[in-house]
Amino acid sequence: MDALLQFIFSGMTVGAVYALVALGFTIIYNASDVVNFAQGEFVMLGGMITVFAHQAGMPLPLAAAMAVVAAAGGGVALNRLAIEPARSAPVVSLIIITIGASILIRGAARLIFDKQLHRLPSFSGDTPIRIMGATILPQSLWVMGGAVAVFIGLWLFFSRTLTGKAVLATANNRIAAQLVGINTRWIMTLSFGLSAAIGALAGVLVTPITLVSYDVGVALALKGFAAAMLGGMGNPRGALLGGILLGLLESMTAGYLSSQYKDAVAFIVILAVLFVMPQGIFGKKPVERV
Amino acid sequence: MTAARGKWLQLAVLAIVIAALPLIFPSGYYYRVGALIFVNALSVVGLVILIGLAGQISLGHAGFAGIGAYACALAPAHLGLHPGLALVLGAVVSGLLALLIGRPILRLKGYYLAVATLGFGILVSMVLTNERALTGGPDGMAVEDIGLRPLLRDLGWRISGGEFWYGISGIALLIGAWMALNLLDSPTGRAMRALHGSEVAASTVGIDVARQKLRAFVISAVYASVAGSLLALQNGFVTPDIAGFMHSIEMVTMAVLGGVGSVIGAVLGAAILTLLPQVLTVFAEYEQLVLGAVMIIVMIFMPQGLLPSIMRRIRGRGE
Amino acid sequence: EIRLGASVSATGPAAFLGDPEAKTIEMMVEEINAGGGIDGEEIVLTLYDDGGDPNKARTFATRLIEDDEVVAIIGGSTTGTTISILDMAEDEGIPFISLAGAISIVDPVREYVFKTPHTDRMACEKIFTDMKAQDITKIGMISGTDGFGASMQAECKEVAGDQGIEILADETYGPQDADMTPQLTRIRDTEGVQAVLNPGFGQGPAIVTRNYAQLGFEIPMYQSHGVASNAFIELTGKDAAEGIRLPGTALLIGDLLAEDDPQYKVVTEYTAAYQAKYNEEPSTFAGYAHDAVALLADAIARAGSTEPDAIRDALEETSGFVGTTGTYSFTPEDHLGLDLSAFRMLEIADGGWKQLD
Amino acid sequence: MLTVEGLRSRYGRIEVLHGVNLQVKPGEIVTVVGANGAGKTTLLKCLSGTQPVSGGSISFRGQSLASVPAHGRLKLGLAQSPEGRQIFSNLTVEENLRLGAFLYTDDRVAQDMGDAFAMFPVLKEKRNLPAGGLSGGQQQMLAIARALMGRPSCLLLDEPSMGLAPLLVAQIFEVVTSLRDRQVTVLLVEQNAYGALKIADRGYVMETGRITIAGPAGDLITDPRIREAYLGT
Amino acid sequence: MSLLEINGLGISFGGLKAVNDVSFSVKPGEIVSVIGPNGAGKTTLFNMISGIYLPGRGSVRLNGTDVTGIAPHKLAEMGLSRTFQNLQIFQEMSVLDNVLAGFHLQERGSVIADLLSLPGMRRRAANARDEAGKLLARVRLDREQGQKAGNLSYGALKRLEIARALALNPRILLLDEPAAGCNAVETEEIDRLIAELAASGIAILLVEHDMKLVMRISNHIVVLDHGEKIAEGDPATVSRDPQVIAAYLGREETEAADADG
Ligand SMILES: Nc1ncnc2c1ncn2[C@@H]1O[C@H](COP(=O)(O)OP(=O)(O)OP(=O)(O)O)[C@@H](O)[C@H]1O
Ligand SMILES: Nc1ncnc2c1ncn2[C@@H]1O[C@H](COP(=O)(O)OP(=O)(O)OP(=O)(O)O)[C@@H](O)[C@H]1O
Ligand SMILES: [Mg+2]
Ligand SMILES: [Mg+2]
Repeated sequence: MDALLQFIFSGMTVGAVYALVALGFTIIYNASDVVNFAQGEFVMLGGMITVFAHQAGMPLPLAAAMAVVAAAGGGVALNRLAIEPARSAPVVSLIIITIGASILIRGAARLIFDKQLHRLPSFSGDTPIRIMGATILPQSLWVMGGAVAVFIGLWLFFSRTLTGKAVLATANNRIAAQLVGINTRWIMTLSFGLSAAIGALAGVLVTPITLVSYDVGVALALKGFAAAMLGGMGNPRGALLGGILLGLLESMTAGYLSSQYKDAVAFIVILAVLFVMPQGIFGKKPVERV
Repeated sequence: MTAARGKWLQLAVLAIVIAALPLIFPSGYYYRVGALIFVNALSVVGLVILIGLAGQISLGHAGFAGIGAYACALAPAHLGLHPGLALVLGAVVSGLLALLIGRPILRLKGYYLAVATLGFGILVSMVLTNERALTGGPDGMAVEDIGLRPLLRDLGWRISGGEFWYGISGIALLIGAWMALNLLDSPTGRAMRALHGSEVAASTVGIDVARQKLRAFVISAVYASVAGSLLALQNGFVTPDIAGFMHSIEMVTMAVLGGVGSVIGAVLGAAILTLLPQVLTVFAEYEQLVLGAVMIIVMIFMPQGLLPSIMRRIRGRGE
Repeated sequence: EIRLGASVSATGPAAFLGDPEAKTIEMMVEEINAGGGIDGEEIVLTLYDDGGDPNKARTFATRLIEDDEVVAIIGGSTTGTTISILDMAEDEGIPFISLAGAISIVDPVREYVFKTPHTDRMACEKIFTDMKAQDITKIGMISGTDGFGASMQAECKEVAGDQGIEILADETYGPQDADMTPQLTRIRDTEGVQAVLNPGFGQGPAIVTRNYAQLGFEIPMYQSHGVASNAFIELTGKDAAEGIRLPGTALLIGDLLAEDDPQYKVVTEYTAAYQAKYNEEPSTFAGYAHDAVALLADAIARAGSTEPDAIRDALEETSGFVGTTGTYSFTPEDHLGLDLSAFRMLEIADGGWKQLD
Repeated sequence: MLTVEGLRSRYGRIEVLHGVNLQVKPGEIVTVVGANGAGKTTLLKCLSGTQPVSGGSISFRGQSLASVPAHGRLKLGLAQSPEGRQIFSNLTVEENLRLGAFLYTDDRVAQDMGDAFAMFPVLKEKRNLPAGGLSGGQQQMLAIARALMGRPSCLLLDEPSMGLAPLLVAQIFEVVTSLRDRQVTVLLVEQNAYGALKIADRGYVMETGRITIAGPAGDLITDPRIREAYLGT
Repeated sequence: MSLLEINGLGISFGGLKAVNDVSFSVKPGEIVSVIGPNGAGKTTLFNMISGIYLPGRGSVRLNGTDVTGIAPHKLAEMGLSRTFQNLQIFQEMSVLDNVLAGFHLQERGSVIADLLSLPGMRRRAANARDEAGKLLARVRLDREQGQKAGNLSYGALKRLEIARALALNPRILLLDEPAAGCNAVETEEIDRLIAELAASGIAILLVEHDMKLVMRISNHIVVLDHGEKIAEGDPATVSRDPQVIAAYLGREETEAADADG
């Protein structure tokens, strides 16, 4: 019983990490149909910049804020320098650009920072919280809270604000969006900035748990991508649920079946879900008449 | 008519390049790099059929390369099969597996297909990594020599391992390119391109969309598998990296960089991504930086990929 | 000039190993050249980063031999990359010193292939010996699925029986996993486990250790030489790391060594130089590279020739050579030349290291 | 209001507009007719800024549009209902209309939406459904209604009657006529040349990228050249 | 005997009965038009007949066989071909290749033959190429055949779709608003083309809002409104039906049709 609870705690912690990464994908995807494979690098930047700023003597909150702002700037730069100039390119080419960007950012981080692993102090100490024989670290609660907060923010953004709708319109039909007066370039800039900021925030929150080094981005992006697809790409609800589900799947498999094949089981479940729901759990099938 | 001429022209250029390059090779190392380019290009040609022609993405094709490679390692070791035959066995297994998983997976579209294929690739690499008793685990295992070189030696033809594999890979690439070019301008190729354009319209003109997608998937899987086998055979060992996610991404990148719809583009893409790290050893620290920048710049200035964009430019000047 | 080649994994998943190795090799070659080279001949180093990819490593090995025409090769940070270089070296008759752990590299012995690290099996034996001394016979294992962890896991399982150790739980985690409490909970809930062994490197062991503390384990934890560095203590936090035991080399405890310890001089000099140059501490793995360069330099000097075969012969005659890892004595039957005594059992105490034996 | 002089535009290397001259005065309805491929759509796309111009000039209310991006032209009062409808298929009908008034947040938006629903009641029925599910004609109505939501002073319509039932075609022409009463200028591209010329003040005939005939709509309707080429028997 | 027989066909989208209990039949050589207000369910009906939507109720019989719910490519093999209201063009392919795709059923062979470029494949492909050229000439697109299809104007694309549909050598052809985007003169050409096809024995099912065209060439007209069949008969009968006038035609059009009739 307390084992089960422990597995759930573990799954929720890891799941919240995935969810945060997955949430970061949604905005850019919703604005441009591009899955930004450099999203993991923004998470990494969030962690790394905070670590180094903190080491340089900045108080943690300030360092974190700086990291988020810097990463957002990086996102905007990515859009302006690489995505915007290739606007007319097919989506695969844009994806290759984001992969190129992820390699580039990683290389730059390696030069600017270092190749070592780093950790941030936990925000509220390391004393585990005990609940019915199972334990959870306070930092896990921070991560989960962060995931939920970002989710609510995004959900409100897309369902309640005109700008949110404009983002969706931009991806749906860029020409038409311009015809109704939407500055699609600005929408793209905004999306990349926001996505990167969310990624960096994720990085700040998870670094005390997962540690950070210049090359943690790939693995995070991969899991975040899988989680987003499981939940349905572009939908904040899907990202949150997909992330938590993926985390729980992994921890349950590790706990009850085999730790060696936990990633395998997770992917098999994703395949099974997609088999029944080809758009993920919350994804909507686009309606296109012929 | 022009398409047919284009085909032979492309093949001739490729053949001449493969045959003539060794004339300027200063050392045996260049044979190795050449062979690597050809093997990579072979698997990318397969992806050109899948991505460029049929419009289906795969982020798991390294899985098939892994199957081909490990077939050449495992079949001789455990079944006593000749490594050459193991290559065929690997191709058959890959093809059958693609046939089996292709049906359900190819119902998915876009990113959903991407994540499903990615999952497949990860499953393969995970089995290869975890089943240590069989596969040697992350450290990999040795692959028997194919035994052709001693045979040639007995026939009085002495060539180094590097030269031998350069030749074999070059010939394999030529055959693969020839078949892909045939397909491109064939009814099947047209059907694949059609479903890429509009699945609904394709099906109303009588194209069995699911079947054509499956064909593309199986064909590309076999290409990847053969390429994986050739790589394993020339390396003399194999590790699970060959089936890894990064390898899949690398294959797709090569395809897109070269120009996803063209066979020669595939060779170019493979050449660039194979050569770049070799060239960049000079600035080791900046390798990733430059590699990433090159990818971005190529895609910005040649959004259709290298070859199509270059051709367009050449034609543009001609007119 | 003496052309020396190296291919290590300075980036990629094994950068943990390859990065300090690359730094060490570069530093030592500089040092040797600054001291007038070997017999007046300057060393020209060609160093490649194979990123941990065996396929790349093989290409670089080809390049080193065919294009750069080196007389000896150091490298192969991982077993996978080593094996890909090994055939080439053997075929072309170039002496090759590997920096990877697997016993299969030197067993069976290959003419041109040597290695400097202990084998993973030796690490297991060292740990098990210490366990038995504590009356521990039933353990749980949790290993990384990367090459290092998987290899140690397999080797430990192989020798456990001979050592009278029973492995009751055998868990794994992916090298990039963020939480290992499920696996640890399973071990905790396994009846009779007296200690936990965690072979691995990178962030895995740090997270395992933190989870270990979180779950409130009361039995001892053993780590492998994969984490033998101060960085590990920093990453896990002083409290979580307290009491962990692991086999390490003299390198890690240079300041604890007695001045008459045979390794005292080489360890302190190397550590000081490395720290001065890179502003960080050398890791155990860096030490492997140090020993490889030192062994080669010694052999070349003794051979009085830059012919690969002469270097190889001289290498094989190495005897009683003191390195940071241990004292090497190669023979035609033994291309590792270290014994268990080269490992020292260490414990983390008060955020630092304590030597146990 | 709208002055086009020597307008040239190309797709890649192929020029399809070879110097088009055209004028629309305030409050006028001007129609452009022409065969398939004449360049009518290209002309409208140039005006709305979604197609690059390679020569000539466009000025709107005396201001050159050369440096005004597509999204900025609506702010000046220039709206377009494009060929192929270009609705936001994944968004609901109501969201489509709301985005039509993207530039505004005042109370008039609700009022305009009410007008749109009154004009096309079927859109009201389907307000919460994804626009992609609408029938062809319904999508056409949505495209027109969305353009009107932008409160244009000059409206560019590309074949608004396409795919509409006869009753609605008549209604669309009535709407266009009523726009004139509301001081909205209209540039109308139509294949239903007869219907368009009947409500228009002036008309232009476009052939392979050039204006070949221009004149008051009444004259054009009776012009035998036009009868033969566009009005049929 | 009827070539196409539709019986009680119906489908719903989330509560909306887009098509409800529609029945009629088409004989070889006959031109049957389906008309009705926007959103009446005409395209949806086409989509069910051609296998794109799975009908909720009722049946479709082609040449006596029940083909309800059969995949589009199977129906194509049985001789059913169509065009689309929302253009479905292979944008990235050349105009010629678009039509060649229509010859798929004739030129397809084993994938091995295609990979190895065996003579059989080349012969079939050459044949198809000749035929495609003729079809393009018929819709006046022969000059554009080398162009990328996506570069054509709207009206040209409509004609390209017709050529592609004809490439199947169909026994029954479904045309969804073929004259949309064409001016009166261009419409007359389409008019002639349809009549020719019918004369050659092809059954035609037509959806069109151009009443001049419909009234002139139809043998039989089916009127839909809100998914229901509200009237059917010959052009003269239908155009006088008060229900049809109220729901669809309005007064003016009726007069025009009368004048023509
Ligand atoms: N995207 C494009 N790329 C290349 N050429 C194009 C493109 N769009 C249109 N064209 C060409 O430009 C010319 C004018 O096309 P346009 O669409 O403006 O004609 P149109 O008068 O609107 O015709 P329609 O009445 O058929 O809509 C045509 O010859 C067409 O082939
Ligand atoms: N996939 C779908 N999802 C939701 N509603 C649909 C779908 N397909 C059709 N409908 C609805 O069914 C009704 C009939 O649509 P259909 O396209 O058949 O009309 P139509 O008669 O072809 O109209 P038009 O003359 O405008 O083309 C419409 O109200 C439409 O909104
Ligand atoms: Mg047009
Ligand atoms: Mg319709």
